[in-house]
This record gives sequence, structure tokens and C-alpha cells, in this order.
Amino acid sequence: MAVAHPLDRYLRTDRLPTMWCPGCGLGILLGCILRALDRRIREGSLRRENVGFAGGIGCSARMTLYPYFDSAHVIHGRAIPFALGVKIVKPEMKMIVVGGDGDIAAIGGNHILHAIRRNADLVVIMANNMIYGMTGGQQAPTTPRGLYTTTTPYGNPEREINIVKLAAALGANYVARGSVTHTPLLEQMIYKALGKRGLAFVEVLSTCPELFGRHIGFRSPVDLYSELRKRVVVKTRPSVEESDYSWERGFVIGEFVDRDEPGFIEVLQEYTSRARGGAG
Amino acid sequence: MAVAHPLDRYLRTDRLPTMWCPGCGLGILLGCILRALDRRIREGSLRRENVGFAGGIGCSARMTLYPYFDSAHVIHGRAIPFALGVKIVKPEMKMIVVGGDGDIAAIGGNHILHAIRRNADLVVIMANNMIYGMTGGQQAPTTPRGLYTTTTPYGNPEREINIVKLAAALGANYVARGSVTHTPLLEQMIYKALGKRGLAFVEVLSTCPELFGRHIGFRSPVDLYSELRKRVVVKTRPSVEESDYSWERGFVIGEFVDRDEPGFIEVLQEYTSRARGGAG
Amino acid sequence: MRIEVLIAGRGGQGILLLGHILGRAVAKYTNLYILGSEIYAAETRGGDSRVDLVIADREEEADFIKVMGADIAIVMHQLQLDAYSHLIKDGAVVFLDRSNVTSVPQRKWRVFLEPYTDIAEREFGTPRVANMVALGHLVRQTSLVPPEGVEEVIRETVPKDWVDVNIRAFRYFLSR
Amino acid sequence: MRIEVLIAGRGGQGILLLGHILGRAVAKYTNLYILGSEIYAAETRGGDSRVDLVIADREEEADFIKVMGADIAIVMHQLQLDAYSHLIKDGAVVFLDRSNVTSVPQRKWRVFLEPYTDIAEREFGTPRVANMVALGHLVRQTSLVPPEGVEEVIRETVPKDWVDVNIRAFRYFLSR
Amino acid sequence: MRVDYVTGNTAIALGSIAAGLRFYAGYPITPTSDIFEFLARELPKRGGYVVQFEDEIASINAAIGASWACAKSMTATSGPGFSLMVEALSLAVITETPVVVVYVMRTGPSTGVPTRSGQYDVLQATYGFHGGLVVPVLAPATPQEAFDLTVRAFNVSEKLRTPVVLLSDATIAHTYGRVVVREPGEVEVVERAKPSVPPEKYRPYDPGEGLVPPMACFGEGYNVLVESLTHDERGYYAPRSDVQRRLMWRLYRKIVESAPELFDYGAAYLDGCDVALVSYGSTSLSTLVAAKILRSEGYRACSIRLRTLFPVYEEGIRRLLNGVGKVFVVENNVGLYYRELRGVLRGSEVVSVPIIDLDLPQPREVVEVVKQWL
Amino acid sequence: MRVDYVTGNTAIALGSIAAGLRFYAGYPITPTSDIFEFLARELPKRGGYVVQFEDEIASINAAIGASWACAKSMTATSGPGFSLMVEALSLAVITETPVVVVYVMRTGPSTGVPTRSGQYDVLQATYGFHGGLVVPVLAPATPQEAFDLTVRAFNVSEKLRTPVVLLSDATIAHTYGRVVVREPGEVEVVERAKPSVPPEKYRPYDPGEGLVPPMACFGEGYNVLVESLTHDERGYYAPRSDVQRRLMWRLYRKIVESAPELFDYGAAYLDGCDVALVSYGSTSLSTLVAAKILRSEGYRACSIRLRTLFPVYEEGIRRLLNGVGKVFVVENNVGLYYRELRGVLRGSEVVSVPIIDLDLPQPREVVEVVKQWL
Amino acid sequence: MGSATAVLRVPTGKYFINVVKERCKECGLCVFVCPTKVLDKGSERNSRGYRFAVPVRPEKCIGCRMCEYSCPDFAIFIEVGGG
Amino acid sequence: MGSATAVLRVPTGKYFINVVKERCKECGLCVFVCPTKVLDKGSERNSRGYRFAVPVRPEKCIGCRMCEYSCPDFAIFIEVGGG
Ligand SMILES: Cc1ncc(C[n+]2csc(CCOP(=O)(O)OP(=O)(O)O)c2C)c(N)n1
Ligand SMILES: Cc1ncc(C[n+]2csc(CCOP(=O)(O)OP(=O)(O)O)c2C)c(N)n1
Ligand code: SF4
Ligand code: SF4
Ligand code: SF4
Ligand code: SF4
Ligand code: SF4
Ligand code: SF4
Ligand SMILES: [Mg+2]
Ligand SMILES: [Mg+2]
Repeated sequence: MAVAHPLDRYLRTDRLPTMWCPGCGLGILLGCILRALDRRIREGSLRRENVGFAGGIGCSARMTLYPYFDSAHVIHGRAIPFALGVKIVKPEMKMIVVGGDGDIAAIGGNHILHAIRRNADLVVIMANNMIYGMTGGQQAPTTPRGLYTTTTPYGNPEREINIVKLAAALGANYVARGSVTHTPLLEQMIYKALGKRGLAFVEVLSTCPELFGRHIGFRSPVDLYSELRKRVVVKTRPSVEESDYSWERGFVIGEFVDRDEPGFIEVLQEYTSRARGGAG
Repeated sequence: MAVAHPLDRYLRTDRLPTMWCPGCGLGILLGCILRALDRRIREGSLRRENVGFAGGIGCSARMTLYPYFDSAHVIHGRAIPFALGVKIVKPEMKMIVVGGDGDIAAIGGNHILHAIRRNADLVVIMANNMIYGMTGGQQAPTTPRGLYTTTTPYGNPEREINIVKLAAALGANYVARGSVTHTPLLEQMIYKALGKRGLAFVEVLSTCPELFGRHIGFRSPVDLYSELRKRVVVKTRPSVEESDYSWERGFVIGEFVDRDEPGFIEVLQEYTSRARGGAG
Repeated sequence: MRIEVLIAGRGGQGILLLGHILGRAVAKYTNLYILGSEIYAAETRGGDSRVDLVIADREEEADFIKVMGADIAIVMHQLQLDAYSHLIKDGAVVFLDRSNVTSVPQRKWRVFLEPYTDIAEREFGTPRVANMVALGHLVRQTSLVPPEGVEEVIRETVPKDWVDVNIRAFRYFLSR
Repeated sequence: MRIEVLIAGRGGQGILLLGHILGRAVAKYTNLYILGSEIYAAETRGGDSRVDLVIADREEEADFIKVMGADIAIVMHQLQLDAYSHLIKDGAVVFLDRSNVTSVPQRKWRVFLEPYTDIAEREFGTPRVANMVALGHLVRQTSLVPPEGVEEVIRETVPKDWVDVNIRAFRYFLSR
Repeated sequence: MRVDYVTGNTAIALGSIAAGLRFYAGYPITPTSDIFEFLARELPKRGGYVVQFEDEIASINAAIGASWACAKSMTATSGPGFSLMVEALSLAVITETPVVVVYVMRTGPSTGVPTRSGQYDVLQATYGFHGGLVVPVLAPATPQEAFDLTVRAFNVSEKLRTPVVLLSDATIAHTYGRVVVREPGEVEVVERAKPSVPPEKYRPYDPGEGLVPPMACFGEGYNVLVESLTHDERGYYAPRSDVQRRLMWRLYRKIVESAPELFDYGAAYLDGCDVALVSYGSTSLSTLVAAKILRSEGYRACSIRLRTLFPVYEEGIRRLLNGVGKVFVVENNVGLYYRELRGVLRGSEVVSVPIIDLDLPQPREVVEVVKQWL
Repeated sequence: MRVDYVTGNTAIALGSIAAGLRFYAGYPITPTSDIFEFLARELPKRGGYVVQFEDEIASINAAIGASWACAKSMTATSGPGFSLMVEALSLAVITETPVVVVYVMRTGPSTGVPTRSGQYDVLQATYGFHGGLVVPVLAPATPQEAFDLTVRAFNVSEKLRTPVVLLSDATIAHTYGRVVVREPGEVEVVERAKPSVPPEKYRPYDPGEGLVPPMACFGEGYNVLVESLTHDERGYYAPRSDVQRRLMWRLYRKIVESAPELFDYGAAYLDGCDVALVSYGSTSLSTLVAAKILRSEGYRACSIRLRTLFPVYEEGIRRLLNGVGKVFVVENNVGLYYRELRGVLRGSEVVSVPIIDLDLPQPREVVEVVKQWL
Repeated sequence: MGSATAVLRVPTGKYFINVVKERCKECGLCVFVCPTKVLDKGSERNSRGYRFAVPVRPEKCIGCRMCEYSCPDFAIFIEVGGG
Repeated sequence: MGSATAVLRVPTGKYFINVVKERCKECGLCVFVCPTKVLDKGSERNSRGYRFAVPVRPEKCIGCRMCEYSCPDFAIFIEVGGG
């Protein structure tokens, strides 16, 4: 495969172009992830063969199809336990979980909940396009209340989830919200997440022009992208209380939590080593 | 069935004595629930035939076996969707979900998460005995770190969940933590919960002398009860930040959240009525 | 009686709508049984679009959803004509869009070759109703369905603003 | 050779431990095959406790886990004697705790009737080792297992502080 | 009554409305989402509720809950989602909860090819849940059958107090057809039997003379007990062999003894048939054509389309195929329902014709395979 | 090698250690928790990991993940938990992931009687997941078999790159027995084949000459692809009928063609047998005694205990029972595996003897039922 | 041992302390929580073998109902009146 | 229409703007984000029918890489040098 683009060395270029619709934000996110990884690999803080991806099912989870790393495209909602299984038995792996808002926050809700509670040593990147893309535009737990989706034709009656608050309340070591409309910042967040122990959670606002855009009247990729960009509010070190997730008040992006409690893997190893010490 | 105890009118007395071990806190909790219901029924703010119970599986969920109301003892972790199914089609019902920390916070985690996010009109009472009672004393997500359980014989390596923080972060209308060591307060919390729209969540610290008590060296019901009572810190209107859940620092009980946002059911009905209005 | 109808063209030519309207008209305005299936490529532009209809007067003869030997066909583009002509049987009545078809295979078909797209553009100001022009042609030549039925279906199916031009396009061949 | 052993009594009499030690000793210190099962009532006090052992020299003869006609039995309480005597076959060797058994049915058993509980209390200061006294008696009278094997098993099974008194109780009948 | 031209999926949605659906609990999945979306638009207009849940587990449990509040309930899913529902279906079995699960099969295993077809899940549909009891499985092959069998699924579900699986597939889901749509008043609609005794006397699992207990609901003052444990007639936990036997055999019998009544099939070219092509669901369209081709080539072939897959009406199937020389079971999978049929038709020669195809098997291919055995 | 006296559950835990278990992912459930608890104590001493997850779904997915990091993995559960695992088992099938699932059956459906026994889930164990492919199911009847078959389950799982179900039940779980325990070095332990080509040339689903592709793991530089979609040899999504056919039939064949090798049974009183009592798992203990009683009463009865339930080695079973007049399939359920066997043994008279009992069926009861047919 | 709802009813002066014998599981919680040490484990056993609680100093009862509220088994309750 | 990685390489003076023609999906995001309006939809189509982006005012490029970072399809990138 001839290398053209600087990220081609990290891509399965024979699978390009991607399956994503034109102008889908997910490709932008993938670029940010790969550039962040590139920085880490170049600076020597990560070894390439120790990077693994895992994703469930959805347009976002299909991100696992393209990186030229160990990668698992598993079942809807279950990438986190898959990744944790890898991580526990091979702690040297840096496992990156990528998934959509449905994959991670709806069906996978219990796993993200407990992964964060455990402060499991994973990087979890949730692409939030506020919709179910893969299945054709149904309501997601992130869909702002009132908006039209195909399963809420009279408007979404549900309150949307602010997953930043959840992640913070459960004690993740790193909690950030980025947006594909703000790529240098997003890349920096992922770079940082890759360096953390414990659970690093990055919610990424992304665009689904094909469905979400169409639902809300912004049909072209550029229209939706610029609409989202308008509604994004960048804050430096905002508090969790400031983490507005709202169609009206805007979506605050930034780093909400950055702490350094021991991760699950090291505590597990410490306790497990007691067994080897003969205790118990 | 001859009525002896004042609560007998709300009990399936032919199933007494309960299956619970001597001194198990769950019976105390059941008493508080029934007294709170009694107050509501007497004062006319609830009709008896509109009260329904649902529980998953576990010693705590078996609480559904005794109240003389409509009651469902379903499968592990799934009482919330069951109850919500009832509630959606019969909004006049007051559905009370009772379950253990395993039932509600482990396997049922995704349902409590989304029920709270939706502010679903349910009263959820989670009996937290810090252990899996029914199955014989395994780790629960509430088990304080470091303690012995049968599945963590070298000490529990996991960080425990502070479910009050979770419930608050996701926006429940009412969030309280009570304890079977403080019955009048607990009864009051449940009384209040029964009067709320939206989701009312009450975590109840309970005693499992048979297993948890034995694991940590407090074998008799009284020993464990008095140990728990010592560690309970009662606060009046504490903030969520003050909601310590810690073996060392103590367990703060009190009402952490009390607000009055519209519940899911009324919003759903409003949106649904748009369809009848012919819109969409 | 058992008739297979094949409708094919490129994405964007309104093939699915054509097939749907025809199928629906048969279902609702004849006493015939019908099964229909659609194929469309995922690509936004230019992929295959195809509708297969199996029509019969006895229920058990409406027995398959894919055309195995079409009795009637509309093909709106050369690419699909090349791809599917083996599915059109000898003796079939075949409607081809001369605007997009350059070479017609030597087969024992009864061929109608008309520039549907050009007609649509010329007469109705948009190539988007080429499909209705072709449909009108089919209905006229085969009398598979009553034209009023088709017009009814157009009215329930097509977005309001488009009903009129679609009906006019549909009538193009019927009214001559 | 195929032997069924029944051990029964009330909860709290150490029946399960007795059965476990005997079973384990057979498994580890003879060449016999063995299967064993336990029943215990959920109630804290006083429910049935019962261990069934099926012992055979050919693997396929260790074929069931429930006693259907016990060849050897230890019964530590009247209630269980009443409940289970139909499971003890004629000709069986039966050890009964006279301390808790008041009436022995008229059956063709070889009965040993000794006050195991009283012996335990009197000689070892606790009724909790009555089970070991009885076990010793069985081992002595049946030579099903070598006594050293049983003692080995007691050592691995019983909490440290209790090993000594258990072994002494076990030896009570063996040493006389 | 009106004639419409709709897909199998839409026909199912319309059928559910005709049967009295009041609650649809769903989680989107290809190729079922349009059932969900259709109902999301239409059901609220008729006073019903359509709610998207966080996953399939919540959906089926909510449907079960709603059924206990007396609302006819349904959910629709495909392989991955059905797999997540089986634990709750076992609950529905033991609690005797009427609920309809539409299972639109797609290409598996696992995620497979989500948009395409197959019949890989025919055994999972009834053997997939723990407890080993049969639930009725009905299999349409056309949009009209999808409509009719959906109504039937509800009726069976209410009558027998059981979950019913309507087993469709991706091909039927998106096949259009002429469908005679009947409105709620125009079809026979069965409602569950309600208790005739006063609340104090009501025992929720007491079948009386029959096999199916009358069902009171939440909110009616009956102090209903929904119990997932082995229970006696009152709904009280009773961990005893006699209770277990009584319960199991009653639950078994109420389904299996309905087999004759539930039996439903379509047959073509039956007279003088010596070569039977047995099939179900979309594949039976291939088989119908294959039989015609075989007839045209001089074979005495017929085509049998089973519409009821479980309970298996063994007598009926044997009677139907009595005297047929060779029976071919044509399926779009590795040969699964064949395992059932060869056990039932022990007198005949039964041959498996497994044809794996993302679409309908080509009739020609069926013919070729069959001819190898003739 | 040492002799121990342990329960079936402990024997499974010991067997898994002998076979090289490195990761146990669990969620407590009766009657399996003591497997978990035993391993929680023992496995860490040997460098393995035991982790309790939030539910069974997480457990099985974590086990699959760990297997892809080259650790032999296991989980244990019973009906409700297995039901939650089936979606992921379908994933394990298509991704060809070695993993062992211990399924300790208890009384169902649903919560049933959690502490007591039954064999209701024998069909779910292999037909329970979507996709319709068979996974090997091994069924021990005694603690010794539990040990031996656990080792075998791991070996089969590694060799065929497949999930394997070890199907036990509550009776075996808590039955003690003499068990010859072998240590890790003392049993034959099969390890999965590793790729022999360099990473650039590695294609994760290319079986080469055979049916089972070599398996590289995460962290080895092979850029492995785990793919739940229908994939070609590279692991790339390929929604095409030819690819689907190739994949399905390979996955099918690698299991089914191993049937002769996997076939395992125990037989007693075989000579001159005219009345065969076929059984599996704990019930075969009842059957063994029943056969003895029947012999003693003059019937030429024998007892067959199947240790491999799936794949069904049809030839082998037919050969084994060739010439036997009547075959009785004795099961503690409504008669499930019988459905398989009557399809296989189409020449013999096959009778279902379903005996529902919270414990072992009484041999006497088996004898009585059988005699009704003699 | 009496019927399932046989009650030991002890007047305290202002109250009656009632113990439903068959329900008591001898857990001792009522004994523990009673602020005035009114209660104690009895010596009589119910049919399940539990020595149910008895008011040993009924006259000290202040009617606070802590025993009633803390009993997990609906085995003890206070009535006003008597004496 | 050229190989899958055929690149349109345009020097700007200080940079090269590269467009991998076959990867472009004509989404227009690069055009939109470019601060100096260097890019536009082209008129040529790639084999999938997309009119890939082209630098229409290359000389205005400031090398900020916003186009590269915002392209979802790895279809455009900037190299330093040239000119
Ligand atoms: C168990 C299960 N249920 C449902 C589906 C269908 N499904 C596939 S992707 C998806 C959700 C997609 O939404 P999201 O996770 O937000 O990803 P997106 O496509 O929006 O990136 C669903 C419901 C499935 N594959 N498996
Ligand atoms: C799907 C499933 N998994 C596991 C179990 C076994 N199980 C029964 S209760 C229980 C947990 C009990 O803990 P908790 O919910 O805290 O209730 P408690 O007994 O402590 O009150 C478990 C794991 C089950 N019944 N179903
Ligand atoms: S459907 Fe939406 S999320 Fe999925 S690829 Fe298309 S634009 Fe992206
Ligand atoms: S095990 Fe614990 S929680 Fe369960 S009844 Fe006994 S004391 Fe209560
Ligand atoms: S009411 Fe109060 S004072 Fe009286 S016995 Fe009960 S706890 Fe004691
Ligand atoms: S609290 Fe209740 S159960 Fe416990 S001792 Fe007192 S009366 Fe008995
Ligand atoms: S590098 Fe910057 S200035 Fe140059 S083309 Fe790209 S976006 Fe425009
Ligand atoms: S952003 Fe990329 S895909 Fe979109 S138009 Fe520009 S180069 Fe093409
Ligand atoms: Mg999404
Ligand atoms: Mg608990």
C-alpha cells in the first residue's frame, strides 16, 4: 500500500475510503486519535504493538475497522468488558474503547458505569452524534429533548444524559468533552487520556449529517458542522457543574476532571500478589 | 388470617415468618415501607390498589413476597423495566421497586441509570447490605474496598460505588440515603419518596449479619447493627458532596436531593397527546 | 396468469418510486396478487436500483420476489440494461429510456425506445419525472393497471408539491 | 463390592463433617471408589442433616449418590432414625447415639447403641465431638478405612484448635 | 378492511394494531426498526404507547410489566437482541405472561450481515431460553401472512398466556405485497380470561378445570403475584418436586396440546406428491418455485410451507406427508428445522437441503440439490 | 497426581487449573458460586486472575477479550446467567474464540428453584445462540468426569477455536466423589495453534489447509482483527453470499467433523442389550441403577451415559445402539435430548422417559416408566 | 406452642407490649434498641426453637416503639392503653 | 481515474497541499474550515463520482492544517516545503 497521507502508516489503507457518509464527523475523530497516538509513539511513551482498539456496533464503533493496530469490532455495547478482559491479562496494553452514544451510553451503560467506578485502566472515547446512526436515525440517550427522531416522531420526550456528570460522579481519573469542530483541542485531550492511569473518558461531539442533520434541518455536512460549532462553548478547566449539555444553552467542552488515583489494574495486581505472598 | 401486628393488614401473614435470617435488616426496612404506605393510604394520598411492588432477585428483592399488594418478583436486575412497563400503561399506579445492591447497582445498573436519567416516575428503594446475601456472601459494588468477601478472599480490590452521587448526577427528583438503624428517619424518607413525581431514590443501609457480619467479624445481629449504627452519620439536608460512603469516614445519611422536575410519564403523555392532536 | 415486471436504472432515477407506485396500483386497483422487492446500492450516486414485481391472479402464483424472466421491463440506463437483460425473457415488452440507453441487445423483445429523460426535461422542466413518463408509457401499452388507479397512488405517495407534475408526466404517453 | 453408608442426625450434630471425613478417608486411603451427597435443611436449628455415601471397588458400581438400602448407618437422633430407618437394609450395621435415641425399631440390624453424645461431653468436655466418637466406633467395627487415614483427614479438615480433641474423640472406641 | 401494498415489517405493525396492541417497547435493530418507527407514528394516535428503552433487556421486561398491567405488548428484534431477551422470555414462560416477540432473522452468527437474510435462528426461537419449555413460533412468508400471523400471535398469546415468537426474516421484512388489512374491529381478537372470583379468592396460577389460569392485572385490587420462582397456585414459592412437576407439565401441556389448533401450513401441487419440499418463511417462496420447476420437469413434487413451527404438530405433519417418498427440508441455514422433522417423520426419507444465501435461495439451486437425491 | 474427595464444582475448578486457566470472569449464581470462590482463592496463587464483573454479560465478554490476549479463560453460570451470555457466545463462534463456559443447570424456567437440579437446558446449551451453529457440549455425571471433561473442554476449545459448554447440574455440583486430580504438567494440555507467518502476512481467519486458523493475540504485533461481522480471511467485512457460505460451512464443519473424535460415553451391561437406557449427566446415575434393577428382573437392559452431547456423532450413536430393540432416553426435563436421538436413531424404537425431579430421578421410578413400554 | 399469631401481651401501665411468639427469631435487636432495657431474650422457645423476646421490665416502657420499628419480623408491637 | 492513492499535489510556496483524489467524498468541510479560503470543490470527479476538493487559491495557504485535521477521510494533507 503506497503511503500518501501522514496517518497512512496507522491506517489499513486498503479499507479506505471509509464506510462513513460524506462529511461524517467520525473520520475527523479518528484522525485526532491517530495523531494523538502518533505523538505518544514517537515520543516513546507508548509502543505501537501495545495499543489495542475495541468497539461495539454502530457507525462510531466501526472506527475499529481502520486503525492498523490490534483491533476488535465486537457486539453492541460490550467493547468495555472485552477491552478490560484484554487489559487484565496483559496490563502492558493500552486499550482504547471507541463507541457511539448508543453503544456506550445506552446498551453499554452498565459497563461504562462499572468501568468508571473501578477506575479501570481504559481510554474510553464516546462519539456523541446525538443519534443512532447505524440503524437509521433513532433516538439516543443523548438526543436533546424535543427533537425529532424516527422513533420519537412527535419529539423526544426523554431527558438527555450528561455523561460528563456521570463519569465525574463515579470517579474517573480523566473526564473531558471535546468536539470534532475543535480538532487541536480534541487531539490534545486524547493525547492526555492516553497518558493516564485509571479510567480516561472523552466524550466527543460529532456530526451525523446523514441522519441527525437531516432530522433537524441541516442537511449538508457543512451546515451541521457549522451549526454544532456555533453551539459549542469552549472553557478552560471548567467545573463539572459547568458542563452544560444543552441544545439551547450550548455544549460546554473542556477538561472537567484530571486526577490521579490508582487504577483498577494496579490495585488488582497488588491484591492478587497477596495470594502469591501466601496470605489469605 | 388473624391480624396481630398493626402492619398485618398489609402483609401476607400466611408467609410469615419471612425467609430472612434472624436479625436481617431487610425486615426492618419492609416495616418502614409499610408504615410509610400506611400513612399515605390513611391520609388518602394513595389508594391501596394503586400500589405495586417489583423486585428482582436477592434477599432484598424477596421483600416483594410479603406485602399484600400487587407484587412482582421477577428476574435479577430487571425490576425497574418491569415496573416502568406497568407505570407507562397504568400511570395511576405507584410502583415501588425494591432490590439489593447487587440487583440494582450491579446487574441492574443500566436500568437505574436510565430510569434516573428519564426521571421515570418510580420509587426505587435499594437495600444496601454491602454484600450479595442470597448467593452466599460475594463482593457487591457497594462492598467497601479491602474487605473480605468470598469472591475477594484477599480483600476487595474494587472501589465501591457511591450511588447517591450517581443518582444526583443523573438528575433524580429525590435522592436520600437512610439506614435500618434509623427507622423513623427512614420511614419519613420513604413517605416522602412516595409523594414525589419523577424518580425517587432511597438507598438504605441494611445489615446482613449472616454473611457480611460474619465476613467482617460481627457475627451476631446486634453486633453488626450496633457497628453500622456507629458508622452512620446523620446530616440534615447534606449536599451531594457530603454524601460520604466510606467504611472509615462513615456513611452519611440524609436527604441529598429534593426537586420537582416533571417526571417521564407526564412528558411522555404530553408528547404522545401531540399524536392524538394529529401533529407529527 | 403470472407476470414478472423488472424496473431498473441508476440511483437517482426514481426507480424505487416508480416500482412502488406501480406495485401499489396493482395491489389496490386490480384484483391481482403481487409481491415486490427492491434492491438499491448503498452508494449515494450511480449504484444499481431495481424493483422486481411478481403479479398473479392466484395467490399461490405470486410465489417469488425476484424476477427470473421478466414479462415486462422498464430499464432506464445502459448499465442496468447490460446487467439485467438476461433476466428479461424473450417475448417481453421492454421500455427503454433512449436518453440513457445507447445500444439495445438483439433479443426477441417488443421494445419501446423513448427518450423519457429528455421528455421529462423538455416537457416538465425536470429529469426527475422521467420515471413517471416511462410509467405512463407502460400503463398505456400493457393495460396492467387502470391509469386512474396509478394517479390515485401518485397522489397518496408523492410529496404534495410534486403531485401535479408527476401526474402530468404520467399522462404524457397516455394522452397521446 | 458395593456398600451404602447413611449418616444422619439433626442440624448441629456435626453430621456433615462426620460424613465428609469418612468419605474423604475412603477416597484417599483406600482403593475404593466413592460418591457422596449431603442434605441439610435450611433452618438453623434442628433440621435434618444427612450424608449418603456409595462405596464400591469398581467405578461403575459407585453408581448413585443416594442411599437406597444402607449397609452401614450412623444415626445420631431419634427423629432421623424414624425418618430414615426404611433406608437401612436388613443385615446392616447400625450405630445409634443412645443419648438421643429412645426407641430402636425391630429390624434385622446389627445394632451398636452407645451414648456418643454423653461420652463426648463426659470424656472430652463437649458434645460437639460426639460425631467423632461415633466415627471411631464405625471404623473400629467395620474396618472400612484405616484409622490412620481418618486421622490424617481430621488433621486437614478440622480447624487447628479442634484437631486434637477430635482425634482423641475419634480414638475413643478404637483404643478400647 | 382495505387493501394496502406494504412490506412485511409494515404488515406486522398493522397486524399488531389490529390485534389490539397497546404497548410497544423497543430498541432499534436492523432489520426491524421500521416496525418500531411505524408504530411510533401510529400507535400513539390510537392511545397506545411506544417507548424506546436503553436496551433489549429493558424492552422485553417492560413489555412483560405492561402485560401485567393488562396492556397487550410487543417488541421486535433480531438475533443479537433476541439473545438478550431470552432470560426474560423464560420469566414470561413461568409467569404465563402474554407477550409477542417479533423476531426478524438476519444473517448471523453475531453481527454477521445485519441487513441481509437467513433462517439461522429457528431453533433458538424456541429452545433458546432456559427451562426447556416450548413457546409457539409462527413463521410468515409474505406480507399478507405477516399481517395475519401477527394477529394470530396475539390471540394465541392471550389465550394460552404465553410469549409467542413471530419469526420473520430480513427478506420478508422488506418485501412488498398486497395485504388485506383489517381494522381492529374486523378481525377476531382474543382477550385473556379474567378472574371470575372476587379478589380474596383469586389464585393467580390456578387453572381451574383447564390449563390456563385467568389473569388479573396490576391495579385491579387482586393483589396479584408475579413469581419467577417455582410456585404453587397462589404464586407462593414451593421448592418441591411435586409442585415442579405439576407446574412444568401444565406449562408444557397447555402449549403442546394446542398443537393441532395452532397447526397451519400452505401446500401446493399436493396431488400425487412423491417429492415434498418442506420449508417455512421466506425460503418457502424459493421452494414454491422449485416445486413448480420440478413438476414441469416431470417430478411429482409438491411444496409445503409450514406457518407454525412450534409446537410441532407431529400427527398432523405425519398425516400430511404420509406416503410421500422423499421429504426435502429446505432452509437458509445449516439444516436446523430438519433435525425436528426427521425425528417426526421417522417413516419417510428426510433430506436436508441447507442453502446459505444472503437473499432467497435461488429456486434453480434448490432444484439442483434436490435432484441429486432423486 | 493426587487423590482428592471433592464436589463436582470443585472438580471443575481443579480441572480448569490443570488445563491452564489464566482468567476467570464471574458473576455469582447458585449453584456455581463455589467454582468462582475456589478459583478466587487458588488461581491468583498461580499467577492467574479472577475478577467479579457487574453481570454475566460483562463476564463472558471479558473472558472473550482475555482469550484474545492469549489467556485461557472461563466463566461459570446457570440458566439465567447463560441466557445473558448467549449473545456473546455467538460472537465467540464467529470470531473463533476459545473460551469455556461451565453451565451448571438448576431447576427452571426462570428463577425456578435455584438450589436444585434438572436438565432443562440441554438444548439451550447449543441451540441457544443466534447463528445456528453448534458448539461442543460436554456433560459430566460425577466429580471425576467433571475434572476430566473440564480439561477436555479447554483442549477442545483451544484446538477448534470455539466456545465449549461444560454442562453440569446442581446435583453433580454438590456431589462429592473420589477424584484423581492431575496437576498442570500431568495432563495433556492443548494450546491453540499460533501463526507461523510474519505479522505482515498473517490473516486472522485463514485456516490454511485445515479448518481452524492459527490465532495471534493482542499485543504480539500481528495487528489482529476481531470481527463480529461476516468477514473474509483477513477479517474484513464482506457481505457476500459466497463469503458467508464459506465461513458458515467452515465453522460448521470444524465442529461437526470433530464429532467422532469428541464422541465419549460410558456403557454398562452392554452385552446382549435389548433395552438401552440412554442418559447423560447426573440422571445417568439413576439410569445406571435402573439398568441394574432391570437386569436383575430379567430384562436385557443396558445403560449408556453420553458425555458428549454436541456435536452429535450420529454414526457412532447408531453403531452403538445398532440392534437394540428399544431405546429409552431418560432425562430430568420434559424430553429434550430425546428429540435429537429419535432423529438419529430412526431405525430403532426410541421412547422418551422424562422425569422431572428436583433431585436425581429415583431409579425405581425410571424402572417403572420403562416397564410400561416393555 | 400456640397458633401462628399467638401473642404474648404484657401491660406496662400506659401500653401493651405484644410479642407474636411464632414470628420472633431471637435476633435481640429489640432488646438492644430499647432505650429503657424493657426487653430481654426469654427462656421459652417457639416451635422453631427460638427463644422469643419478653418484656422483663414492662413498667419501664416509655412507648417509644423503637422495638416495634426495629424488629425485622413484625414480632413485637406496642399498643396504647391498658394499665 | 488513477490509483487509489493518486494525489493531487499543489505547491503553495511554503507548502504542498495534497488531495488524495479517490478518498475525497466532496463533503466540503475542508473548504469550510480553511481560514483563507484556499480550497473549493473541484469540477473533476473521482471514480465514485465525487468532485474532490482542489486548492483554488494555493498561494493564500498559511499551512495551518485545519483542512487536514477536519477532513474525515484522510483525503487532504499539507507538507512543508516546495515553492
Ligand atoms: C444487541 C443489539 N441491539 C441492537 C443492535 C442494532 N444497532 C446497531 S448500531 C446501534 C446503535 C447505533 O448508535 P450509536 O451507538 O450511537 O452509534 P452511531 O451509529 O450513532 O455512531 C444499534 C441499536 C445491535 N447491533 N445489537
Ligand atoms: C442473571 C442472574 N445472575 C445471577 C443470579 C444469582 N443471584 C441471585 S441474587 C444475587 C445477588 C444478591 O445480591 P443483592 O442484590 O445485593 O441482594 P441481597 O441478597 O444482598 O439482598 C445473585 C447474583 C441470578 N438470579 N440471575
Ligand atoms: S449515518 Fe451518520 S454517523 Fe453514520 S456514517 Fe453516516 S453521517 Fe456518520
Ligand atoms: S443472607 Fe444476609 S441479607 Fe440475606 S436474609 Fe440472611 S442476613 Fe439477610
Ligand atoms: S416501646 Fe420503647 S421503651 Fe417500650 S419496650 Fe419498646 S423500645 Fe422499649
Ligand atoms: S426484634 Fe423481633 S425477632 Fe428480634 S428478638 Fe425482638 S421480637 Fe424477636
Ligand atoms: S493548511 Fe490551512 S490555509 Fe492551507 S489549505 Fe489547509 S486550511 Fe487552508
Ligand atoms: S474534507 Fe476531505 S473529504 Fe471533504 S471535501 Fe475536503 S478533502 Fe474531500
Ligand atoms: Mg450515535
Ligand atoms: Mg446485597
